[in-house]
Amino acid sequence: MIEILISIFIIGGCLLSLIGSLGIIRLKDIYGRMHAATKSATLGVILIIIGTFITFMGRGTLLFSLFFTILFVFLTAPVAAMIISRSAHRIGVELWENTQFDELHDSYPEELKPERDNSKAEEISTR
Amino acid sequence: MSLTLFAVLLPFVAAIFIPLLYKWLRSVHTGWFVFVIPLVLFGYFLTFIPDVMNGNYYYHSISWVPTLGMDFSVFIDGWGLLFALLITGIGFLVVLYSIYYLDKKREALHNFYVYLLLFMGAMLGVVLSDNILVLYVFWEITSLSSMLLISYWYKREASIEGAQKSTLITVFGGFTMLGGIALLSIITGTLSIQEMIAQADTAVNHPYFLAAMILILVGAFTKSAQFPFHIWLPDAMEAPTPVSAYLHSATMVKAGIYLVARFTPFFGGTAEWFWILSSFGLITLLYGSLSAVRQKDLKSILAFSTISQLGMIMSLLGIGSAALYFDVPNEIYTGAVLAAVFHLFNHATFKGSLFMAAGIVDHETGTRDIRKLGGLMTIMPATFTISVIGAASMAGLPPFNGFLSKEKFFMALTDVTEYSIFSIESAAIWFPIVGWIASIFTFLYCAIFVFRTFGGKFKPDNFSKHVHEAPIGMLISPIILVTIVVIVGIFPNIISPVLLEPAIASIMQGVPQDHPAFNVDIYHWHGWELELFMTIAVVVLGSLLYATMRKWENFSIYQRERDPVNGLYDYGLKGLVSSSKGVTKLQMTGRLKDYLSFISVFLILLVMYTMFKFDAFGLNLAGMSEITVYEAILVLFFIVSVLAIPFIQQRVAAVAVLGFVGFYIALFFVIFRAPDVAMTQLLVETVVVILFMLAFYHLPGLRKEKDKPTFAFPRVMISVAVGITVTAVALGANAYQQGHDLIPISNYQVENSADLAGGYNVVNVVLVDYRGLDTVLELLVLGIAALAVVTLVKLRMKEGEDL
Amino acid sequence: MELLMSISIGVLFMVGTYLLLSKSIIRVVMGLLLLSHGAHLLLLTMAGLKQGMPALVDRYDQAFTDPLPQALILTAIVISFGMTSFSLAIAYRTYKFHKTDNLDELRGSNDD
Amino acid sequence: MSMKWKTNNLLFIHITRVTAFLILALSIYLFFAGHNNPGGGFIGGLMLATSILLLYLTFDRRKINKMLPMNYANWIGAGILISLLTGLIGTIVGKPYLTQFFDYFTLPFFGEFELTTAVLFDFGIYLGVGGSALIIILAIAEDT
Amino acid sequence: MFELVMDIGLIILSISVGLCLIRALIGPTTSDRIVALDSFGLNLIGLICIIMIQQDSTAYVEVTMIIGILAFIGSVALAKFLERGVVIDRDSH
Amino acid sequence: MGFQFLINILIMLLWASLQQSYHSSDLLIGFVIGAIAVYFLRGALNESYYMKKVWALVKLIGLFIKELVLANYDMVKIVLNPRLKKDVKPGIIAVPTTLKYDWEITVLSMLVTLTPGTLTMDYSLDARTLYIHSMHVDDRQKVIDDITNSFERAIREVGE
Amino acid sequence: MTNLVLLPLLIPVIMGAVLIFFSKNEKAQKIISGITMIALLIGSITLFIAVAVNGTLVMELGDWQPPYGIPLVIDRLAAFMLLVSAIVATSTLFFAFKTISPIRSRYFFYPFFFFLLTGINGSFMTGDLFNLFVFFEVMLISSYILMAHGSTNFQLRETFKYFVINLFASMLFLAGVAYIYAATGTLNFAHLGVRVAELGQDNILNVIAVLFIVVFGIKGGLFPLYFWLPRAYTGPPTAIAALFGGLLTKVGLYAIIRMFTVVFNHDPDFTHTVLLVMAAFTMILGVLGAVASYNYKSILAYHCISQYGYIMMGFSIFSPIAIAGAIYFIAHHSIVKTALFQFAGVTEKITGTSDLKKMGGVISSHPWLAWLFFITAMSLAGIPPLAGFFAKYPLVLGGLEEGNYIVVAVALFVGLLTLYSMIKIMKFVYWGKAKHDEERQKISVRKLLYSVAPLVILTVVIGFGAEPVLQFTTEIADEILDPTIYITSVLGE
Ligand code: NA
Ligand code: NA
Repeated sequence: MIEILISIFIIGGCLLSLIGSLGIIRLKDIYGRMHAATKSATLGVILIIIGTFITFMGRGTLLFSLFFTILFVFLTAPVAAMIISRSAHRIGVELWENTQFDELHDSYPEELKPERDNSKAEEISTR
Repeated sequence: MSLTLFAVLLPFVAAIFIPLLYKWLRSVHTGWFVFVIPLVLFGYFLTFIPDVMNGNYYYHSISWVPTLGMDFSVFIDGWGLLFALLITGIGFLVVLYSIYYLDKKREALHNFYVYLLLFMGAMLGVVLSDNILVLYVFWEITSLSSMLLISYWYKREASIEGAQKSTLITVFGGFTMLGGIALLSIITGTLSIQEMIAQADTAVNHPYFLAAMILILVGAFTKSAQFPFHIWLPDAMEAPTPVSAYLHSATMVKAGIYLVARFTPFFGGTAEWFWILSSFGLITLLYGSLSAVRQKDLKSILAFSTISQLGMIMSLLGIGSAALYFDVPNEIYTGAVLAAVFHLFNHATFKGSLFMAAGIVDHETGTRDIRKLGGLMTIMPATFTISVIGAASMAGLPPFNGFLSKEKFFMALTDVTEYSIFSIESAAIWFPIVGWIASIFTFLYCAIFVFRTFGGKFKPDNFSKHVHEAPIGMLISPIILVTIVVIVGIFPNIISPVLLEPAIASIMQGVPQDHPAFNVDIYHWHGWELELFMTIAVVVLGSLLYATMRKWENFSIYQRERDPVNGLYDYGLKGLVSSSKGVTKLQMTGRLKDYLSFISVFLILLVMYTMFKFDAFGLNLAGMSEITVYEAILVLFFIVSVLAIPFIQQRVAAVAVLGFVGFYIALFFVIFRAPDVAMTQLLVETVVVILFMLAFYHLPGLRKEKDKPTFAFPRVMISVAVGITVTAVALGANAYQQGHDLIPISNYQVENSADLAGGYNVVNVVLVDYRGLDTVLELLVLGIAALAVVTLVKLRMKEGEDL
Repeated sequence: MELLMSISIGVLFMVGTYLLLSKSIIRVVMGLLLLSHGAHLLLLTMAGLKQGMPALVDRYDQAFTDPLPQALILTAIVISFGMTSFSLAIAYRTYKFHKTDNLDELRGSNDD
Repeated sequence: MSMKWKTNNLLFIHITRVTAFLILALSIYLFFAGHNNPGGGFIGGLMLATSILLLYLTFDRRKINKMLPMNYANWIGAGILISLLTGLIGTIVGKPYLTQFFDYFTLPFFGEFELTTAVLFDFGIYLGVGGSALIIILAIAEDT
Repeated sequence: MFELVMDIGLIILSISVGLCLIRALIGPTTSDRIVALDSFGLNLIGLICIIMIQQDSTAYVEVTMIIGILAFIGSVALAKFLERGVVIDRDSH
Repeated sequence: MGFQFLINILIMLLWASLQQSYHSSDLLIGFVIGAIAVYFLRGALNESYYMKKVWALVKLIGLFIKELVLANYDMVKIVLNPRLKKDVKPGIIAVPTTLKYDWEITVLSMLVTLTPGTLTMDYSLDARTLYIHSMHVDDRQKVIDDITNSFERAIREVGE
Repeated sequence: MTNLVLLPLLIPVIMGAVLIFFSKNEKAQKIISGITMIALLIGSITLFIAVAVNGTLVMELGDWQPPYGIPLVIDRLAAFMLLVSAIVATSTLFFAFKTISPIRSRYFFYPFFFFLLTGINGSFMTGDLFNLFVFFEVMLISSYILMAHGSTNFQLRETFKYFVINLFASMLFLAGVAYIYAATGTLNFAHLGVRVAELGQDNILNVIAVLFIVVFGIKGGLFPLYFWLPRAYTGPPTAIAALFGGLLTKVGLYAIIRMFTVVFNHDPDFTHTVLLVMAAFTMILGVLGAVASYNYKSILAYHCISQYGYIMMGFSIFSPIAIAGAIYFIAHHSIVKTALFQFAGVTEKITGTSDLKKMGGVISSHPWLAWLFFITAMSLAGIPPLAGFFAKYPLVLGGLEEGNYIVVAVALFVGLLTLYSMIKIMKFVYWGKAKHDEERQKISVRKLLYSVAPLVILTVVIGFGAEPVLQFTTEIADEILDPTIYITSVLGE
């Protein structure tokens, strides 16, 4: 019985992780991929950890420290998402053509507004 | 230490004090202190004569480097004593001469006399050592001191070049000889020359015998300036004249002769020994005399003359060695040896005096160029007289000692035609012909030497200084020498029982001492024998050539002073340097990738060759752990990511992928049950990624790589081969492991970790306990690296800011 | 599994060597990094893979995996870390003063 | 830098304040755990460096240098010395160098615990590795 | 059965990891690669958890924590470098 | 001070959980280590925080978990959607917030990121405007309202 | 008694670490370094005597019986090497005191120096293969930074190459450790010796053996693996170049000697022939580089290579006399090459260059320098009765005894070329007309010669007094040719 529960958690988590990765592949711009990475992968890993916790609980070990992994993931995922996407935006990584509007770009000071060109994205900042 | 040993070392000991004496007693010419030493030694060695005359020898030995069989042993027999007397006798004369020759104010006398004493001691060591390796030690010191003396005026280009050339050639010979010595010691199991000689009968059959002979001879030939090694000697004339007189005519150049004679009992009696010595000797004789004629420099004439005379002695030793072929020798064969020994002595006297005369001319006129000289007969009568006597003796004219030995020489050459050994028949006729032609030219250059210098008109404009006769001090030594020339010329038998007979006895060892062949009785009149006609013909033809000199002295061959063999040396040296440059440039390209390519190719070839040779390939799939599906997927992607790295053109991207690779590896560590390693890997990998980023601040972006087409393919091939090699050896080692059930040492560590080390994490226990040293050292490495980074980043010095 | 790992190690050595033969300083440094990965994995692989539990000897009463290579790898990793740091520092300093990261231009004259 | 981005790093700063401490605690834990569980001086030391690195990443050098005015070079020296000198304990009692000692003690309230020289040894490693990693990072970072 | 589920989970995650890798390789921008790396870290945690179950060993708990932290720090450092050209600022920004 | 205390407790728990033993001794050691850590790094903490409304927090967490699950459902829909181009219309919008404290904004931006369709990308310099990337910006105002109505309110409750 | 073993290891490493704390105080660093160095010298001498009298000393670190822990093993060979190391290092340190700029001491020059020494000494002492790797790394990382210390363009460029090549070698070393652990399950030299003997040295074991030839060959500067060496040795401060030239590369050679006596001694027909061929090429190509070069230090560096060839030749001939010669050669070369590099430095101070073509006539302004150089150079060229001769002759003799004619011929020819390039230096630098100006002619270098003169005296002394040294190296040769001695002293009966 408990094994079924664990299996659900684990497989669910795995599938979510897979969805996240698929999103990273399928979605058309970095910002969309960022969504996939932060949401699906995060929940995916949390589910797996819970499954693991239960497993070891069943075997007689209370692995509370696993929850610290969850804590770390929770704390860091949004920060990473923010910093990565912000940096991408600032160096001019292209937005998907479907993107409706870009108010962040509008807020940039004129002299710093990047040209949106993937091929030049890395060079801009490091020159 | 016995007195004899000390006698050999005395010059060295004295040499230590010379600089001090020079410094403290500037007002006295340092030469006076030096003078005493050879004089005392000469006297000392004279005391050995009675004993040695009676066929005894003196031997004393102390152990020096027994591990190598080196004993510092003094062995004095007739042959050695003759040399010891020459060295010390000519030695004090030369020092005396030098006192007047070298100005005490202008010259660095402390250097000069240190070198000279160094040489003297070394030369004594060469001729008195029974241990061949010790002999070799002294032998090389003579080369070295010769170099120092030639380069004495080190600011002159020619001196330096001459020093270099003489050293290279003589030390080349020396090193070759060292090989021969090693072979001799292998053949005979001893380093004592006398013990070797005792084994001569059996040694001749040893496979190394011939090789040892040739190697030893190369040493002797270079030292004694035999063709084609002779070229160093004329250039050595850059040394101050006392040196030329001493080293480069009387003593050092005869070290080769000494050695050949010393080894005659060992090598003699074989066809090779006979042929090599006699043919090289005769060629040198002829070549030297022909070359001497062309020279315009007094000392050069004498140098080539020395070469020629050394060749003559060498050929005589060769011819004489035939005596040892027979169990019972007869006079025919030993006569040559007598001629050799006698001429050796004579040459030392007349050539010494001639060099001193040439030095006087040089000293007083400032030049040695015979084209500038002339008419000095009246201005320098004493010098003239010395020169005439010396030259006449050298030319083989009676009643001087040179005549006697030259006669003996002719006799030996004509005797060869009667030999019937060593398949000599067809060649024998060349021996007297060559000797005779050479003698004609000898006569000729002697004439040139005397008459071009002292005859003709005196041309004061040619000289930078006022020309007058030398001071008496400078004349004493040459006068003593020509006196000997004359006395021995008239009364040869004064020296023959005293010096010559014991010497010949040493060379002809194994031949019964009371044999009539040893009765050295030198007399002037042999009757109207062939030798006398040859001498007369020499005088006639020589005079004729000198008389017609104006006719042929414009021939281009006569004009060319420089010995063509030098071309070989120059070409060789130039070729050496340029080919060295070529070879070095080829490998030391300065390109890291070349170096790594060479290293990798070597690695691949060597390892793969060994794999094939020892059939070390192996693949034991059964013994391996299973592969699960997900692992296969992981490995597949891992390989893809690694393979992708070279293709990435953006540096941050490349580092990101490197991070992937690092994290993958951490995952592998987890899969393979290494949690500590996995954690370390993760931490390190992250910090490394950050370090890359930090460094990128300073670094440029990646550029697309374009190898030259010639390198692109090898690069791939080398890389692939390295990969294959590593994998192949890994699989081989794994299969080997499966095949041998060895218990690894870690079993013990696992079993005892908890009980003996109080830790349950065996990896950590291994780190801090079993292998604590590794761990603290690894910290040390990291710490040094950290300090190194700080240093690299913060310290920047200019080239040459300190040493 | 040893087979797969051996191949992976070969690939790491291959690509590492390939990068070492590059003209670009930074690629060389990356090559070194890959080589060190290869060497570390090799240490582990050669001891035999997946035989027993992690060597934490209080928890299980069964076979343990060989801890010695793991300790060696740990040491090697830390050393490699130091070396990589050094290589980065010297790489960028070299670039900075020579104004080039092209190793072909860093040959030096022949007689210095 | 040519770019003059003004940035509000609110989220990052707040999260760092929490995580840096957690990492530091984790580092200490891993150090102590090492003898019986995965961890040890190296890992702990690197974690220590990581936690301080995170501070540097989030804030700036001036601020952190002021907050943690450390001479990391001395950490290295001290770390090496501690490890090396711990090894000498053995030689005093006639055992070979680097012999480690351990014993189990029981204290009221704390229960049974283990005292071992290996921990002291490992502490040297901890300190040295932490100092080394930091000094490397900071040296390159400061070269601007 | 339970074993099989775990195996399937591992396979799914391996593929997931592979997808991240593909994104890292094809880019096109470095930012994409960083996203992939970040996500890769999370997947790795999942993988290790399942491996823990499979090996029946709790030895890797700390590993998962460390990955959580380090993937974060790595991604942030990369992103910060992209954005500002430096990883550690000299002064406040 | 409370914030520091929170961290201290967190560290203590971390310690204990790592030890996998929850005896008083472990908690004590954990607490001491936490205290040391906090003391050591106290310079980085210059704000104080008083924990008040645990219940509000629980509610916030509940809301968050709900949103997180929804977010993933949303993500699955997007990722598996064969007609991405037609159905997904992303954009970056500026969302002003009325929250006062920095920590509140911090939490808000975290929650935004972890919940459906939205991702915090940047702040304005005063941090009172969030720039949010949303996968569905058909109705810009609705996105803003969702955030202000649900999260902001829940956070404010915890904060007051 | 056994604690003596620790001295050559702990003195430099502890004091090196202590010196880190004094990085801002140059004077304190010098005082501490000087005292440390002398203590190390005394320690090494004491240890040497102890080992010479009592035989091999073994310390089982951590009280773990071999092969489970790491043993420090000082047999005669190791004690000898340690003594040579201390002598050379002492001379260089005191030379460094007078030559290096004070700013260097702020950047850990002295700690690096002692850490380098730690690595070198440790490599001589360790009885464990992996520990040898670690000591190598200690030595190498110190050498990298000392080589680059000061960061001139030249240094950075050449250090980078040196670094990469050596790191490549280190990775191969690790690979070798991995393979050998797979094949034998142990890392302890003595235990490896036992196991290889049991297993029979063929198949993969020979492959591993040649892999180690490559690894140590790179570190030891053998053909065709030495490319990093010549320029790397010309860039760093003179004191360091001297230490490198005298000592550093010997460690690689030592490792070969250790490895191929204790462990891989069962198939010398194969392994030692490989080494012999490499040695021959090393000798000749090294000396050709010297012939081609016109840079003082560079000539010396190239000679290092050819001399390593000699040492390897002696070892790979594998007869007692040749090995005794090779070990004598190590001592000889260490002393002589250290001195020569210092002469190069002193000469550079006078002339301001190390380009031969820009120098001349130094003998007239600095006769003592020239004479000391001359003696040393002649020793290098193997002119008797200086040490070089006694190093060379056993190789020649041994080589001929074993029938290796070609390599003996090469050795003798290379000796001649060595002489040639020493005369070249004499010719260009010391003889001829002075090219350095009046001011430079007045530079006093007397103080600089104080640290090198003892080395010159030593090369004379161990030449004239070759017997005790040769006797000792013969004992060493006998000892290492019978690996059971080493094995039983480590593992017990
Ligand atoms: Na040489
Ligand atoms: Na030589």
